[in-house]
Amino acid sequence: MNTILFQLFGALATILLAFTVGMFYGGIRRKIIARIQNRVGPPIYQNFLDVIKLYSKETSIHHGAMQHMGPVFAITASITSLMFVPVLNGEGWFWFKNLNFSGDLIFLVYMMVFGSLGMALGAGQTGNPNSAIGVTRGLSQMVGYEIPFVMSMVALMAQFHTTSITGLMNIQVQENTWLMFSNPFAFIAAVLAMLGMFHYSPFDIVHAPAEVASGPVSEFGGKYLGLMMSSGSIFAFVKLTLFVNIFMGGAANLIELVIKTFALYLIPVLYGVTSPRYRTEQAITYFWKWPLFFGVIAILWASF
Amino acid sequence: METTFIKEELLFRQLETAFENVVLEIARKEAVLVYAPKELVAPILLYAKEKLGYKSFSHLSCVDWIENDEFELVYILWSPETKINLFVKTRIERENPIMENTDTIWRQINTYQREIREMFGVEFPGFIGEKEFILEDWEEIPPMRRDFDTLDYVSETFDERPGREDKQDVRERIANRSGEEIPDFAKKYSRE
Amino acid sequence: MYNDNNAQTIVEYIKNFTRKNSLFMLAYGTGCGAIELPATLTSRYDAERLGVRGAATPRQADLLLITGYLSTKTLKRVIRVYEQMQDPKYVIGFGSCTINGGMYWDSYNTIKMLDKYIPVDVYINGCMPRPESVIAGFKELQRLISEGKADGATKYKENLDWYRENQKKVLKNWPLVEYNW
Amino acid sequence: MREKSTTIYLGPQHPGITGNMMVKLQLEGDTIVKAQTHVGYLHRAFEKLIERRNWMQTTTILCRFCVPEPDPPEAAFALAVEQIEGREVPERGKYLRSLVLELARIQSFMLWYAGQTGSAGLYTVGQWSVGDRNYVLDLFEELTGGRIYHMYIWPGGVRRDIPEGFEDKVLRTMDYIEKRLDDYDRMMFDSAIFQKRAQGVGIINKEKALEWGVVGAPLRGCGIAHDVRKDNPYDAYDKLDFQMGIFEGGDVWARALVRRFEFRQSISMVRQIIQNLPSGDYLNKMPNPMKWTIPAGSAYGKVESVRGEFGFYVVSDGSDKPRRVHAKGPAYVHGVSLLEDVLVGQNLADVSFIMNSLGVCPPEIER
Repeated sequence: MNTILFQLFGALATILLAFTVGMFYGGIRRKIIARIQNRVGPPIYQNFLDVIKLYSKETSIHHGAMQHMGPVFAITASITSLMFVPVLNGEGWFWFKNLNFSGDLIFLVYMMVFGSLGMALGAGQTGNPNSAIGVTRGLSQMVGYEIPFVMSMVALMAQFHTTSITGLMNIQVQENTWLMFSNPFAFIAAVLAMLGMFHYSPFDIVHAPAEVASGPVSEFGGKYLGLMMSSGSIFAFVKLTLFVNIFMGGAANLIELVIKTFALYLIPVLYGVTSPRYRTEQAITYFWKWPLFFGVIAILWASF
Repeated sequence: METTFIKEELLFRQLETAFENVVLEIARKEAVLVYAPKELVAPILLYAKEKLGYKSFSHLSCVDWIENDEFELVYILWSPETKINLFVKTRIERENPIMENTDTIWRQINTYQREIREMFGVEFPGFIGEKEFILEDWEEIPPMRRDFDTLDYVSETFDERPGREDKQDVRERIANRSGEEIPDFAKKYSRE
Repeated sequence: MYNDNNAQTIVEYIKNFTRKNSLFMLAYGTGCGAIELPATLTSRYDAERLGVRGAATPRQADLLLITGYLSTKTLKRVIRVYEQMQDPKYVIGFGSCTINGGMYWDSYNTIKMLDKYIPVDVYINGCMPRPESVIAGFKELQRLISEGKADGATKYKENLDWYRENQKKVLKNWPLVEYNW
Repeated sequence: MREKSTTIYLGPQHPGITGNMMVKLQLEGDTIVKAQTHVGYLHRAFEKLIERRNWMQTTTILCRFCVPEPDPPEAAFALAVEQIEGREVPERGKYLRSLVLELARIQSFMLWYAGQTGSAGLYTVGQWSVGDRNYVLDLFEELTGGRIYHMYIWPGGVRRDIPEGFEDKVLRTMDYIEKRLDDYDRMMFDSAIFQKRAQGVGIINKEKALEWGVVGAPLRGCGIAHDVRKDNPYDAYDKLDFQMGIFEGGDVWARALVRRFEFRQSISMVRQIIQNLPSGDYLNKMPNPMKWTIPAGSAYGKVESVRGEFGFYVVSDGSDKPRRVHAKGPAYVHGVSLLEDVLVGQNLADVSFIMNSLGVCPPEIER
């Protein structure tokens, strides 16, 4: 009983941690972009203000049941994915460990898609053509980056004969190495795929303002938008932590985690500031060239 | 002065021999005016485009000469070779104004004709284009006609904010609004 | 216990604090004043310091900037956009022409008093207002919000009949459905 | 009947549209099968208002014809009025006019950098260039008193002489901007993604360009050498040394190269003007503005703005008010019928990209 309560409490704390870190990263991203653009930029807690304001806005739009469910799907998916990602290495005494079982990596790969599908359903219901086009673009781009990402995961699973994230983390701790050195091609493929996952420029075709207003979220305002922003922040934390766990040996304490995830986070941010946006078909071709190539090499590397 | 207008003279001659019923005038440097009856406009435009090298079309405008009961349509062409602006002017009656559709010669004329149809009510038979161009739900006479009084229309449609009556000097009142004097530098702008 | 006045005040304070520091401005350049908005958002003036950022669609926006004169054709769209925005929402009238017609006082196609058609919280005068005055306008709006006085939207709902009457006087063909919030 | 096409209204409220207008697009997938422009959201009846103003009062209205570049309309109107009246402009006035026109081109080029890259999702260049544009606007403010609207060019010359030490400031600003230009170009023109986006998009070939009367950079982008400043030199342009940027291709990329080339030409022209600035009067003696009448006649004055030829057809009936003033802006040609034609077959992602490269600016379409 005590342990279950403790675990529930830990889960709640993990969600809060993910939300806070994700939000601050968003704020820091805005600050970095502002500094690059010669500006002072907003304070780094600006995203918190935005989210609280959005939650306090009145919402009086009704486009059918799925429209209300879309953001819920999104946040469910990100929290569920968070539950499968161990925050810290080893026996963390407080943070939620994870619902690990053998095969959770495969489940996670599926779960990370689930949120986008829920969003797609919700956005499709609104009847705004911009949303519909944005959803189509999002799903096409997902097809693009999922393939190299899954290949890189498969390469790791094949190389180390485990389908569990904790298994992969334990291997890194035992062998005292990072998997990004054991299978560098898998790392490259996964990082390139991560650029697409973050939906930052040049892969922000989903919500490109100059083309489709803001894509799937164009009919969502107020609380819905707040829910999506929260979901996005948690999801960013999930992705970064997963990459750190798998490729960079996990983290022993929170400070290490923050340093590692932030270093990883800088890649899509800085790439985004300096790049224009791809068109949809160009984005997919991009993922099916070098990332896919590295994915294939990674599998070959793992097999031989 | 006449000696400097060599290329203009040449154009003058060419047009003079090609068309009979037109009045030609060299207005100034690089500007030749052609006053033509309305059925000659399209032939002149075609002739200028095919024979005289007036490849590009510059402008189509309409002027309301209400005292003569006429609209004046002005086609302005420009030649990249001689660099001369050719003004083809024609007058059409103001009641029931109809002009030949010329957007088959230059497709660009399409936009101008849409505007002139809406703003002056000149009809171009056989011309395809959306009826509404700039205005929306306009029920009065076409607004660019000179007998349309915009101030009357404004005063009966819109409400003006009080204090906006014409020819009032409000600078002093603004300056004295919070009790202060007009500073010296501002005094020289106030109407004594 | 939780509904006592102090708790309410604190909640209101937090709400107003976040609202004033996070203004999503609708990207709708209704007139020529929109040319100063890029300057306001870039390095020298940087309105993002104040939490002002662009929003792509009316659903996401809090702040509608009427950047200059409104032709009757645009007014129809602006009313539609304004009614699509979610509460709380604010309007800034930008430029002299929104206040009293400005230099377009005798033009048959522009409205003269913006606040007869939609409620305006802050006016910025000038033709066109410099980025400094735009920032000052944002600051003024923030002050009104933190004092809880920026209640244009509530006034619009209460006096809807009056606003509708004025709107229909100018817009002859009224194709919009009667909007419900 | 094909039922799978979707209709998208791009505007009037849309972040991608350049100004307040609307393009109704019919899409099949991401490809546009039909485009229809709707303008008139900014109609202020300028030409009607001008008929009610006297000749001097028109200057306040003229600069508002085109918001991103307020000076070419003033200059074109002044040229037309001078042609009718036969008024001479002093040499110094001509040079100052050219100076202001070139500075206006420079600030408009910087706005174009922002639009072109912003519509492609690269906001950094836009933030830089619009931020740096403030330095040019500062020059304007010192010279004319206004940041955006200057009302500086009058028929017969310019409104006032340059203030003391202004030449140095102009030269310093030009140095700074030229230095920054390399940064923009490295980010924009050297970016492989930008090249991929721009090449082969929004093609206007030579025949189509002549048929539709395309002007300015889009025309020079299809390899046709036409620039009002070269062909019908006005003001001081016949004494300045500059070249037209002529590139082949007719796509967004070629237009971007034209503008990139001409930006540097403009900077060099400003330097030439400052170096060769003659002394003397800047304004021909004006009659009392309230009693100023222009003899009956008509003229077409045109100047080259960043987006192309800007012309004014001015008719006077000998009274103290203009009879008719009709403006022809480059966007009038590019933004209505031509846009409907060019957009067909393009990708939805490129609509705002193409509109920016054509320089579609609604205020001068509907006026």
